[in-house]
Amino acid sequence: MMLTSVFRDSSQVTKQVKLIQTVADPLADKWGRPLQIMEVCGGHTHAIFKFGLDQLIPKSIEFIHGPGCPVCVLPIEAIDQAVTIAEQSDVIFTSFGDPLRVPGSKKSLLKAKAQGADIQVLYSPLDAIALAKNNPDKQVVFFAIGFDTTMPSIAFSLLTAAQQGINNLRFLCHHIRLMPTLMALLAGEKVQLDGFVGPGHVSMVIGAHAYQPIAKRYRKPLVIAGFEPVDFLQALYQLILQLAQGRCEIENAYARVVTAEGNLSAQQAISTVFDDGVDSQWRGLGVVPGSSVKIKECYQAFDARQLLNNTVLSQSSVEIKDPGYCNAVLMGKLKPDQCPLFRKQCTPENPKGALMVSGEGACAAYYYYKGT
Amino acid sequence: MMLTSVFRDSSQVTKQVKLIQTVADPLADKWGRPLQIMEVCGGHTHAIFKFGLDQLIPKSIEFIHGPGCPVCVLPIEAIDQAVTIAEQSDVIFTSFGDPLRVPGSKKSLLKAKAQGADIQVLYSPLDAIALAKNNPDKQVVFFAIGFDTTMPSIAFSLLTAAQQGINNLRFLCHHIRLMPTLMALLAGEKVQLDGFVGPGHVSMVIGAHAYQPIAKRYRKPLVIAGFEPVDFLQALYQLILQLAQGRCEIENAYARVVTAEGNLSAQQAISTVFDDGVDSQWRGLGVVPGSSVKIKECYQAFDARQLLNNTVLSQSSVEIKDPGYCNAVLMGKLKPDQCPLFRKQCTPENPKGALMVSGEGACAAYYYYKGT
Amino acid sequence: MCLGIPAKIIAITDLANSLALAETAGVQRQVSVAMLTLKGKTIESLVGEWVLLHVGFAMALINQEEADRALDLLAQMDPDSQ
Amino acid sequence: MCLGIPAKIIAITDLANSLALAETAGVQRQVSVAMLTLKGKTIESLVGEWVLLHVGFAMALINQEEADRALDLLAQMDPDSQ
Amino acid sequence: MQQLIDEIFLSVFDDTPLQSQLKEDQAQLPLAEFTAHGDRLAFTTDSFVVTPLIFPCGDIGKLAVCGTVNDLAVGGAKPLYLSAGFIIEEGIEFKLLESIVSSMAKTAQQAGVRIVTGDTKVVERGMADQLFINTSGVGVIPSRIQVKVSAAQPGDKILVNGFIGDHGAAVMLARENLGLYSDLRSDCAPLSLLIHPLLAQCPQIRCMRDATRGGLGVVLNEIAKASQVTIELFEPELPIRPQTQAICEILGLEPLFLANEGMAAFVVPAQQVEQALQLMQSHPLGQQAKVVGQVTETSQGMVYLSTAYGGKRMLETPYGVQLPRIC
Amino acid sequence: MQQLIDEIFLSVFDDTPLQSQLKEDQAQLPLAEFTAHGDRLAFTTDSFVVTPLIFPCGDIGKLAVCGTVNDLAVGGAKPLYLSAGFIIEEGIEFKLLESIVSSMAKTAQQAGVRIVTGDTKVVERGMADQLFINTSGVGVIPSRIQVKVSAAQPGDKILVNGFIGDHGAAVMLARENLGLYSDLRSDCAPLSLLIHPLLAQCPQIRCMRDATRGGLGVVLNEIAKASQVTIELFEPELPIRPQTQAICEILGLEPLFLANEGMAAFVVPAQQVEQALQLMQSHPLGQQAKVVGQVTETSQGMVYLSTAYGGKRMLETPYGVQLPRIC
Ligand code: SF4
Ligand code: SF4
Ligand SMILES: [Mg+2]
Ligand SMILES: [Mg+2]
Ligand SMILES: [Mg+2]
Ligand SMILES: [Mg+2]
Ligand SMILES: [Mg+2]
Ligand SMILES: [Mg+2]
Ligand SMILES: [Mg+2]
Ligand SMILES: [Mg+2]
Ligand SMILES: [Mg+2]
Ligand SMILES: [Mg+2]
Repeated sequence: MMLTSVFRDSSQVTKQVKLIQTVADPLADKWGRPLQIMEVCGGHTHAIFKFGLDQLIPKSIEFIHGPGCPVCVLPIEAIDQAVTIAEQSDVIFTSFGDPLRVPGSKKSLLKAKAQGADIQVLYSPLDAIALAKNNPDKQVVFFAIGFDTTMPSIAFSLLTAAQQGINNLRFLCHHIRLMPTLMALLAGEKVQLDGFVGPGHVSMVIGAHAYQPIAKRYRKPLVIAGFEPVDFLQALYQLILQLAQGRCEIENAYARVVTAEGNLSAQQAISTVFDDGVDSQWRGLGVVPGSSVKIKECYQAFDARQLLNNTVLSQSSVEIKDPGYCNAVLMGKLKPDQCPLFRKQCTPENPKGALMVSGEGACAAYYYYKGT
Repeated sequence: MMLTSVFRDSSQVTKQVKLIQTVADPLADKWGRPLQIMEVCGGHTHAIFKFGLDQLIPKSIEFIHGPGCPVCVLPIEAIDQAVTIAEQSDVIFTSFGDPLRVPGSKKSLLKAKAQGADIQVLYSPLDAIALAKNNPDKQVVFFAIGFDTTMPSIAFSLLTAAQQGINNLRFLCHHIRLMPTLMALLAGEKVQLDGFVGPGHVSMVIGAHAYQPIAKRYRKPLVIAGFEPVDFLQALYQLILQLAQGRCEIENAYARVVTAEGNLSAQQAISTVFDDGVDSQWRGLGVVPGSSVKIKECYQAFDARQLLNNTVLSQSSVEIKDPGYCNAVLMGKLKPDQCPLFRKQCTPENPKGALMVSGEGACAAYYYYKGT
Repeated sequence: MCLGIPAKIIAITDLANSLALAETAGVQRQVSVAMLTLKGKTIESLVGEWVLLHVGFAMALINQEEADRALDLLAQMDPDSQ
Repeated sequence: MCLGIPAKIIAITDLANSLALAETAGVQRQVSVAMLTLKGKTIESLVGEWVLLHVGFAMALINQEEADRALDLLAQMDPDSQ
Repeated sequence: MQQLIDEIFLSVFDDTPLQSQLKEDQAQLPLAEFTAHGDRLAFTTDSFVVTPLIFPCGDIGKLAVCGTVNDLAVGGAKPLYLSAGFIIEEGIEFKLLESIVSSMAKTAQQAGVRIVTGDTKVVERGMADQLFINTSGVGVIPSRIQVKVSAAQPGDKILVNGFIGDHGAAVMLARENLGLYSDLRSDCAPLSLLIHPLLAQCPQIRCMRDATRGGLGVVLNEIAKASQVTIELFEPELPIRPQTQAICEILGLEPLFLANEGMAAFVVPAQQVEQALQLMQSHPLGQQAKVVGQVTETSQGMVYLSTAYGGKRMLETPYGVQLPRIC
Repeated sequence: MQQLIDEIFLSVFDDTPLQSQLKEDQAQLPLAEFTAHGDRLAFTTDSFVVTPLIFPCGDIGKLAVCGTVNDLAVGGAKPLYLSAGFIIEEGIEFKLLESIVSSMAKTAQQAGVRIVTGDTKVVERGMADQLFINTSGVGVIPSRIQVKVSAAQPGDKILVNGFIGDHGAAVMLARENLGLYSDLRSDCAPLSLLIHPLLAQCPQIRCMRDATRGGLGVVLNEIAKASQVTIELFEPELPIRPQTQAICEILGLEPLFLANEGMAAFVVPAQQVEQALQLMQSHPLGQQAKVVGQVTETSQGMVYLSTAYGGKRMLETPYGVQLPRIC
């Protein structure tokens, strides 16, 4: 991976860490507190721990792990819907691997599979189209989750199915949009933070320009970062520099992939298929206005919720509350390992909260990578 | 089995063998040839070898093993129909164990089962009714074979299903009637025989009186026998006595089970459900006029042939001919072990002819019980 | 052909549908007695009777008198006196 | 979130449906290039280009000039001169 | 799933050395323990796939221990150690698994063997029939013992230690939708308990074989062919329970081809028959022991039955499994 | 079916003693052969349930032989004899079965072990996933060899003999509908061929473990916990093929938790590391051998990685199998 290895170079990393320290330490000194940086994206949380960057970055910088894991925030109700559909005898239920372990109110998809439901892990929604063609007497359902990065692929696959007259493929969509989620976070004003490391792959779709309200309205700088150590540190350095220089801008430190306007075809696929601005309740976040989408009226035939017609998911059963700690972690008030449930009642095998659910969750990252 | 053991008493057997010899030997001497006795029923063929009676009965008596195995004579087409239906995905195909190994033109039912068809062995057609009730979204098909003994149970089960409004149970009927088969045998006049040991359990249904045409029209004596050694030998003794005394009557040596008129309810069940007198082609026998039945028009909903609607079983595929030897064995012209294919090309694992197919067949009995 | 086995009716399990429990040497099964010719007897009176079973149906009442008669006949036969 | 991986387009497999074969370090998969912004280029001309893959779709052309620029920038940075 | 399973196995085997051995990829067993008892290692394996998992008087766990213990014992070996390999269908009830594993532990204890190495694999739902168990076993054969399947000689007697066909009949009734019920129970038992004292007294026993799949009929055919002799069975002497007999008559089966799991055929030289019979009959696993046949002559290898009436019939190995039939 | 199967097995194993042993219910093996080589019997079992049955550069048959040979070898034993238990789904293609069985025979020959006892069971269609194989194995451990999983000590080095994760990645690509293709091949191999000469020269090796299910990460955690030590892995030193690395990045997997079938972890005292490394690298199965870590201190038992950048991260045993993910 020619393009990757140069962005993993360790001498480069050493240099960058030194640069960051040179800027951050005096600034934190001046402010009398560490700089509070939110890495929005679970992928960055993961990279920080996987590459051991947490131990390299000066103490003058503190990370607040953002809400950027679409699996962690998936509401219990979404899993219950998925299980209900997957257990229908004529359904082949397909999904990315990520949500399979997430507990529903009764069971996870993995448990449903163990009990006999036909659940298959796919790498791409394109493969669900092929599966539907090869199984004309089955209903194929694809569990569509993910941020703005994944939505275009789902939308495009749905449009392809429509074009090809495939009538046995449906999508169960629980997408979450990044910008409304960030805006809600900032609007809540509960979080003390100085700036953002912006998510590289969401940005590839929505474009760097999309973040302007963050800088304009909330006066927070944001630098878009790739996922290699050198990428991340470069963005962090640029962010710290902005703070030191009192600037507040949207910068793009991942320009080889991210453009200002983003991927226009992808944006168009989204707006063709989905109605925008749906309020939605997320695990650990609560109701976030306008944070989700739904399939447009004209594509209702492809909405898997139709298969839930007569199923009333009992309200009481979905009333499983997150412990309050998760929210505190999301707001930067607690580190994962400061949560009293962490590694005790709450483990990846038996997660009590959203952030332990997926490998991308901040608590799971602490669990696997930080040790006792 | 209080009622059975006394009819297996070995001192009784010894006495009976002696009695038979006393009558048979002089008679054969007089005629200058052994007495040719046909035991019609495969159950008797089986008993003769199982109890080793073949070695006790004097050489002055020769058995001709009759056509009395409904599995052996089952045409290849019947198996092909069964396989075709069993392989339909919504069918639970049920059957007595007997026909499962019988080769069709492409495969046996056992092979179809190995390839994934849902085929279940039942002891009673009553159990097929229960199965149909418990599997309302499946078509349950019962493979109905057998002589007059079995037909009433099939007819009664069909009537029960009709009464109870069960609409997912069907019968694939390939019944063979005894009397038309015997009459055809006698009409052909190819068989040199002196008298019949009559089948006990068919007689229980049709009654002893049903055999009168054999005595009247064809001048052959017949004695109905049970299946225990003492039963069989008693009947044989009575038959030899008739021959010695020049009588030609229908006698009943199994009167604890068989009456003159037979089981009238059973006969009525048959005539309610089945149309009589259907010509049919049997393996090893050829076309036997009036030897079969078909489900009456008004019960067509229960006829599994409906499931064959659009399936044309290719004629060429069912044109697998029996080797001529089987017919010669059936006509008493060859003993099974005189057939050149016996135990060489023709074995229970790979039967070349009808009589090797079922454990009741004469060739299979020789194979298993007589050794090399 | 046509395996048949003697069994004793030990209980009536479903009068309406003529189902009974039959036993042979400690082996039991529910069978139909609907096709037995009862000659005026009630189904309940079958309990204790021996029947001849085939594929789950009682196809004949076993006639004990006829059985005894056959055994008597056998006892009287003497090959040495013939 | 949103795993993405650079891959090189090595062949167009289905022009009508914008499907191409992409390779990363000897691992290949058929991907859709339908959502790439081609800026006047033909799909055929993608062969040899690097793209960023997500769930079977090429979501961005990787801009080699920008990559080089970033690397140059890094090379120029010197913590000791700051 | 894997973790829960490991817990079950550890909790049940905790009085055996499995716990510590499980940490290693292999059990390590002092060879001195083997050489103290004999000069040959006996080594055998069997997989168990019985349906249903629990049947009258036994379960797949008991069966898996007995089956391998018996295959060692009939070779004249003192069974010492077993391995246990589990293939588990995802979604099996843990209570069921637990009871089966604890039945294994109990049976192993009874049989005086230790389960020292194991493996569990979980396969997806629909990819196995609930549970399969493989056991392999090692034991040691005393120097003076030389039993082998090819050692039968004319004049030898054939003994069995118990009723014929009970296991096969009981499992068939538990498995199939035949609507038949009886109080018949599997004879599943560790025969080493019987064979060990027997061999001590009658070391000249020619050969033994547990009459599992295929039943006594197949086992005797194997002995006859391996030894190149003819075996005669006395049909009236065959110990068959009335229930087993009745099931066979109802379904048209041959009891000699039904499986047994606690019954073996013993080929014993004539001069030791009395002693062997007495020893067997005085043991709980041999109370029904009987002389059921004899080796009559050298031949290509065949088995026949002498009937009660002085007739004979051959006992050929049947083709395929027995199916219930109506004619 | 059974008969056809028996024919396959006999025809394929006919240059091994299985033919004659198959007549018996157990293999009988002279104990003298064991005592000539050592003082402990090693005994192990594994069931193999891999899907698909044939994968790049291997199949379930080769795997079943290598897996058990390797579990004996990592105990320091010379593998001698194997058992083979087959559970076969009715309707399997005979050609497939034949090729798998002949692959077993070939692998056994390469590994210098003999398959001496076996069992086949056929289950109904839908009751198994084509074919499962259990192999158990016995071998002998030389007196001077004392490897055990609890023997790692601070100062010891961790070596591996080859690339990490190839088997797991290759099988995942062959199994799942992921649409990914590569020329990656399973590393499946009988490690006894490497370990035997290695132990002869470096008998002080503390412990070895083949990094099968759970991969190197799990195996090292087991060693760390059993030995109550901390193990440090040098991340930049881990030998990972670019294809394996790419598959892991595409699917969000950790190569340290992918299965291997011809790669083991070796814990070697510092003073023997050079010699061990040279020996391994000069052997075909150890060409990629590397020192990948060290035992740093006594502890409750933990494993961490030192990253290329001087950071550390813990390597915890993951919960459940790894699933391909998008985020
Ligand atoms: S440890 Fe569990 S309960 Fe605590 S914050 Fe993390 S996810 Fe929530
Ligand atoms: S041996 Fe075979 S071919 Fe010959 S008569 Fe008998 S069934 Fe027919
Ligand atoms: Mg065995
Ligand atoms: Mg065995
Ligand atoms: Mg055995
Ligand atoms: Mg194992
Ligand atoms: Mg199952
Ligand atoms: Mg093992
Ligand atoms: Mg192993
Ligand atoms: Mg191992
Ligand atoms: Mg076996
Ligand atoms: Mg399968």
